[in-house]
Amino acid sequence: MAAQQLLLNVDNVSRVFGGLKAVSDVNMQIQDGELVGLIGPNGAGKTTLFNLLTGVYEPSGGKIHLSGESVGGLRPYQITKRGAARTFQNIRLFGDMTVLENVMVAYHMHARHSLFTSIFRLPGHFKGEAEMREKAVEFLKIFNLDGKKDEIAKNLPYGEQRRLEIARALAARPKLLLLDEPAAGMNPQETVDLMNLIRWIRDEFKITILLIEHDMGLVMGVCERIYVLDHGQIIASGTPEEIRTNPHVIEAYLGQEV
Amino acid sequence: SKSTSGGSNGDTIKIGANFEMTGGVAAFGQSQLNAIELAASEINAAGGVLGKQIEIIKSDNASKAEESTRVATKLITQDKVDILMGATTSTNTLAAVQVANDKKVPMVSASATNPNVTFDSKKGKLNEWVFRACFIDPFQGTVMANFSLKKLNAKTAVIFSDNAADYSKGLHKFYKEAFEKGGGKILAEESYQTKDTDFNAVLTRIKSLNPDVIYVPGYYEEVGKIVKQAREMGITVPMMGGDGWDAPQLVEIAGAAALNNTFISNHYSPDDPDPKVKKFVDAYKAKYNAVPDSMAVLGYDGMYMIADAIKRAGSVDKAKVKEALAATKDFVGVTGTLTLDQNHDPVKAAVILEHKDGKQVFYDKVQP
Amino acid sequence: MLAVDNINVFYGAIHALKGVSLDVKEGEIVTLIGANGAGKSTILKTLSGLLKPTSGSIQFLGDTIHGRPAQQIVKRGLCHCPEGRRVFANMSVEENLELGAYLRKDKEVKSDLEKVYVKFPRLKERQKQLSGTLSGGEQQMLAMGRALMARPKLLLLDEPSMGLAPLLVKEIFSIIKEINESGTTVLLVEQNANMALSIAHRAYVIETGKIVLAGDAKELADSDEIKKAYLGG
Amino acid sequence: MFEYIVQQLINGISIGSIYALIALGYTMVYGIIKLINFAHGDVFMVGAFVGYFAAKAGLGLFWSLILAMAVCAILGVLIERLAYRPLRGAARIVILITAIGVSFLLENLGIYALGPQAKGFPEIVTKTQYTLFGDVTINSVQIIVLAVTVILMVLLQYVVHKTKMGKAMRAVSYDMEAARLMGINVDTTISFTFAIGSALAGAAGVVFAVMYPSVDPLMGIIPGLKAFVAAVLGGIGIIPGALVGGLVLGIVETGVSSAGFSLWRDGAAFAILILILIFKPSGLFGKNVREKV
Amino acid sequence: MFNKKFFLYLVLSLVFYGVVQFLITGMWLNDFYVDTLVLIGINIILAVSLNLINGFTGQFSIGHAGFMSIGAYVSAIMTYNFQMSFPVALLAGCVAAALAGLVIGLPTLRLKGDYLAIATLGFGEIIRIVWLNTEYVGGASGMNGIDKLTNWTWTFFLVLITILVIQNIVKSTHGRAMISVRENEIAAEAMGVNVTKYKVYAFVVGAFFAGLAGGLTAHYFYIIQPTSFNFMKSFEILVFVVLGGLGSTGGVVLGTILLTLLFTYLQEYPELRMIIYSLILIFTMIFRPQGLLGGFSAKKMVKKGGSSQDGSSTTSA
Ligand SMILES: Nc1ncnc2c1ncn2[C@@H]1O[C@H](COP(=O)(O)OP(=O)(O)OP(=O)(O)O)[C@@H](O)[C@H]1O
Ligand SMILES: Nc1ncnc2c1ncn2[C@@H]1O[C@H](COP(=O)(O)OP(=O)(O)OP(=O)(O)O)[C@@H](O)[C@H]1O
Ligand SMILES: [Mg+2]
Ligand SMILES: [Mg+2]
Repeated sequence: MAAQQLLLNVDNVSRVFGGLKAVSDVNMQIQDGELVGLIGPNGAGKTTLFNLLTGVYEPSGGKIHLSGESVGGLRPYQITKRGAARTFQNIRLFGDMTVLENVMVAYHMHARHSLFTSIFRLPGHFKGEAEMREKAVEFLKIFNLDGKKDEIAKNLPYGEQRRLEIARALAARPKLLLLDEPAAGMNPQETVDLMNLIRWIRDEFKITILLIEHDMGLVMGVCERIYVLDHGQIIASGTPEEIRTNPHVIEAYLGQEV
Repeated sequence: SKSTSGGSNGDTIKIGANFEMTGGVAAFGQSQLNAIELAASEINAAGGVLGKQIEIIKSDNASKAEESTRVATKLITQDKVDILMGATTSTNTLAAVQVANDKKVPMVSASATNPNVTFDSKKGKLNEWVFRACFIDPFQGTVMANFSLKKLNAKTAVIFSDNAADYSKGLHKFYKEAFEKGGGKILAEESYQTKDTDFNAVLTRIKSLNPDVIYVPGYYEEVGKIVKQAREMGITVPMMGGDGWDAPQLVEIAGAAALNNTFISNHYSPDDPDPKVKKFVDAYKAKYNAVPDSMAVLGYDGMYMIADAIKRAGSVDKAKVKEALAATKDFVGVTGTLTLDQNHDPVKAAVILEHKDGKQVFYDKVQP
Repeated sequence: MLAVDNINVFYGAIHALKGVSLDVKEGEIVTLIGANGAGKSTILKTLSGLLKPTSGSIQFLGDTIHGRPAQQIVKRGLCHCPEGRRVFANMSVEENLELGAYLRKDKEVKSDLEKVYVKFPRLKERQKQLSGTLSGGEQQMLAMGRALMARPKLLLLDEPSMGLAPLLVKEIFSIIKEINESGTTVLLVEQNANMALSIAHRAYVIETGKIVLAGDAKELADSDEIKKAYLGG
Repeated sequence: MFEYIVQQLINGISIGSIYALIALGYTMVYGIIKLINFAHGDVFMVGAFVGYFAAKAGLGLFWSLILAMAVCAILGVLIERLAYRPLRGAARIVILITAIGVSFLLENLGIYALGPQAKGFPEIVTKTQYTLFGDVTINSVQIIVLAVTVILMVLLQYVVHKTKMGKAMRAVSYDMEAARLMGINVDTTISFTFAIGSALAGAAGVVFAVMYPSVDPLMGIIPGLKAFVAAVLGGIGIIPGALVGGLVLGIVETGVSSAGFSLWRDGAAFAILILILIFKPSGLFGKNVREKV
Repeated sequence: MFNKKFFLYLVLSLVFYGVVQFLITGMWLNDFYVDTLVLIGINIILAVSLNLINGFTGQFSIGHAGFMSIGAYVSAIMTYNFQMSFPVALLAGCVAAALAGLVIGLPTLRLKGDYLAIATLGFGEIIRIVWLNTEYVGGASGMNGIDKLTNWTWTFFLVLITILVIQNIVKSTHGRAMISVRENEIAAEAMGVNVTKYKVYAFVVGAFFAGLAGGLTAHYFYIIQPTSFNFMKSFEILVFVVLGGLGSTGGVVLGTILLTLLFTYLQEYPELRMIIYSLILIFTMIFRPQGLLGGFSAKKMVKKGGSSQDGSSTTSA
């Protein structure tokens, strides 16, 4: 993994809620193409860190750079345009839209036809829409959801909703994909399938993935590197092996045997 | 609904009634409609007009101008009425004026006081098919301005009018013109909006200006509260208004004591011993269990004015009825003797009434 | 203690439970396992009166409870800790716990509150925080604490370990065991089937609205079929 | 000038406390079931009419108030049962439309049964005018209204935040299903909320009619709207917010009028509302709780 | 959109236009029916455009009457005071209304749900009060004597254009972006949708067509006055939308037609009119809460032959 570029640089980032320092002076560097895990006890600040990375919250201090560009103060959609897409801990699909439409929305920012073109149904509109539809269907195929493309998203079973959320995030064509507890609510078998899927996505799309997960099987199974957050601070980082045996991590997070 | 006031099913004269039966000014519409139905049933009981019974076809304009246009169109094209009546307020009437003109159907508004109803000031043209039974804003406003200058010896006045009512703004304007022309000084022009209830802020302001008189051309519901609140805060100067004050509820709302030292211009005095007035007031009371307000009495006169015109026309032919209406002369109604001028506006006397312990007392009569 | 006989439940036109029968005996931990969307949560919702079965019967402590409103069922000692925590986000942690004891009129509510705080020290720390701003794990603890405040005879737990850190998962399961040992019967729905089977006495396996297997928890955990389908092995 | 300002301030507080009184019921219902109960202003109107008939029948202020509150409480519960309960779980805008329907229904039943004309309200309280200093006066009804409003606000705040029923109400407001699982009878709780909210509207109706002595079937529209504005201004759903919102609205309106801009009074009130919302998107007292992502 | 079905609809509507025009020319349809048709058309424009804001973008706006009044007054001033031609006047009204949509859209975007609703209501009322206090446009009495330039032909084609434009927006990636804002603002933004921009688009386009409806109204009913555009008017439009089915153009058109006809028909029963109307409103909402051609996903659910809502409340089948 030489000659790689720094994709995400989190520099001393903090976030305060009232008196609570949910994220405090976090430093994190992720190279292009890595598959990194973020773990930590409940309430450690993992989701908050994701929210900072994606512009949902503004940092109280520190800087975040994506591909060398500062993303501080940008709105979430602007950050997505710069190449970071995410899923949510509590699923946030567009419930009343079809599966296909959910994915097409993510493709929206790549659309080249303007509102004007669409209103007057100029040729650009048809070309653009057809292209988007094609691309979206392709994505659904990858996730084995193409059979359900016309279903209303909220009617899908939970596991498929999770998959759809990942598909949607991928359709935004990110350089960095952020997954917040993708395996939550899945049984062990489903988790194994998801693990394979994540690995495959990384290889297929050549993207960088940062994921939060409490399922150690998954984290240790796919991540190349892991950060451990506790009380808003990074308490350890390293390979799964290092983390598994780190006494701080065991004490704060893993518990005795894993 | 097609309610037949006389019960005749032979040849009838159809009067299309375009009124505010619901919505913001339903109180006016229903009051006037009541009196119109009363008049129609009296006429029918007396054998009708030209041997024909009068049939009133009611339609609700919901106190909205667009609806009023539609209702007028419907009454003319669907119900094929011979004559239109309504609406009560100037705006709702104006909305129907064009329809009557275009379709060449005579229309009588009993209470719309805006000059434009009969005379289109922009085009400088008479609205040929439209007539009214009430005097118009300039007359009433002028009467009270002269009254305050001459009888009350006022040098200064404040006007407090309803900014959302055309009627009120009309009186406001003409009072101001006449008062200033007569050498008086308007200290302030304040306004409220229909359905307001609390006037303390403006009244406190008016009090601090200390005018000789206060002119409040509005409708009784707000006026009652204004007078009450003014007296409560110690404003004792004379207060004046127009026929909008004339309703039995005014005393209930303002209280008899508060109304002392207030004056209004009106079409008639319900306490007038004149048998014609008494007959109307009694009949209305018997039928609706309420004292008629000015909307009612104007509607009543309007209906009789139409009957009178048809009689003179000798037929219900629309053009003939129109001619006859235009030629109305010395028609004796409850509100006095009325002659239409070249603008289709009545020339008739106004009375000035004073409130004394909750009673309207005749004060003066002003000829135009 | 609880006997469910042949119940059918629909969501509109969707037939979610197809003739489900099961029973829970006093003092047991019984677990329900099954894939996503199999109908596990639906069973619990039906038991606690949030859903009404179209046919079949549910007996709890000798009373018929199906078709009764939820509050009457809670009063009889059946308490449901729902999927997804469902804490009252606009209320403080303590108020949430007090609501758990809503139907109780005895004097021990206060001391039970202290007991919950002992079990979940994190909640004590966040006593006055609005529960909506708690992290996922904190909320799960709160939801369980809240259910305990009702002093249930039968506690229905829907995926209590979802989204929890490994340390807490272990803790939660040991708390479940503790709760059970102190006399509360537990019906547990879990995705984490390994863990669930390890603490349960008996288990049911549910697939698309039907019970397909039932038996002793240890035996099921050893069955190859189950291992392949649910245990990721 | 100083006297003038003080007098106007008293005027503003006086009208503001009426807005606040109506807004209390509004905010309470909203706080629990997140419904903008547009029929609230019309329940207020019914309360005023009950007071009118009671007063005509010779009852004094106290019994007229009690009667109006009782009738309105029952009416509120009935409306909830018949019109809103079948829509539990439907989109909120749908219930809003139903509320508008109920509002039209009450208004027009009123017109149908009682006629559209305003009726004078009998004088059941004798107003005494007190002079504070100089020309500044305040009357007994103004004092009573303010006192009643403040007392009711404190009482409501206590009920919602300190009693068991209040806790149940807040639980229902956040998550009905979870509330059921706590053993809370959701239907009873909501009925209770409507009963209290409507009784407050009824009380406000009588007080209003005493202060501005006339009643008519459409009298609830404008005060209803103003109270809604007051509730939003203070942070809808927040009980002390209703009081503050009402007072702010009253004082702003009075201020604009007293400065000689009476034509712009309502416009200014709305402009202030919008300005406040732009800087405090959930009203003066509303906590701007952002959805946790 | 430009498929077979589209052309079928287009031909059908042109045939409808032709038949009606023929009947009008032949005097088989009297003015009252024409009135009703025009009114239905105006209401459709209002409802369909409000649906873009409320139904598709999910922004709770109840200030539509304000935009409408801008279109009405501006276009009336154009023809009445400046003798402009009708189409130019209409366009001026639309543009002015759209500008107001921009002005109102921008600052209020921070607001959500009921707070947005009251702010838009407030803006609508402020606009009304401005007209009320502007003597140039007649103050309380409004402008009267406006030429009757609107007719069946104008109305029909403008309705057609409105529906086409709105549908063209909705059935495109821009429409999906708006719908995604309605569905989940946070997720929409995370997927790269500029939420603010699309809210403003919705307000501007919605206001533009509300202005169009205002212009048509002004030139059909001779008179416009501020009270015609108060918040009750906004509610009236909202009722069309919700009753027809939020987020369903077909439903909204159908709902508007039925309600307008109902209201016209009820003129026969003036005393009971509003009572019947409000009862119908309440019952429709209770029995079809998703609207006549129901809520967001109802169409698709009907196709599937099942319905699956309210798992949240106690239900049984
Ligand atoms: N909007 C907010 N307001 C106040 N406190 C907050 C807010 N968001 C998060 N917190 C607090 O910040 C801390 C970190 O929360 P966060 O959601 O990031 O945890 P987490 O690591 O994702 O936990 P979990 O694994 O349980 O999801 C928690 O204590 C939480 O209560
Ligand atoms: N409110 C609802 N409306 C319609 N269908 C529903 C609803 N809730 C659940 N279902 C359907 O009923 C079936 C059973 O769902 P249930 O929630 O009971 O599954 P589960 O076993 O608890 O799954 P999970 O592990 O995902 O929680 C699923 O097919 C689901 O899609
Ligand atoms: Mg998290
Ligand atoms: Mg479940």
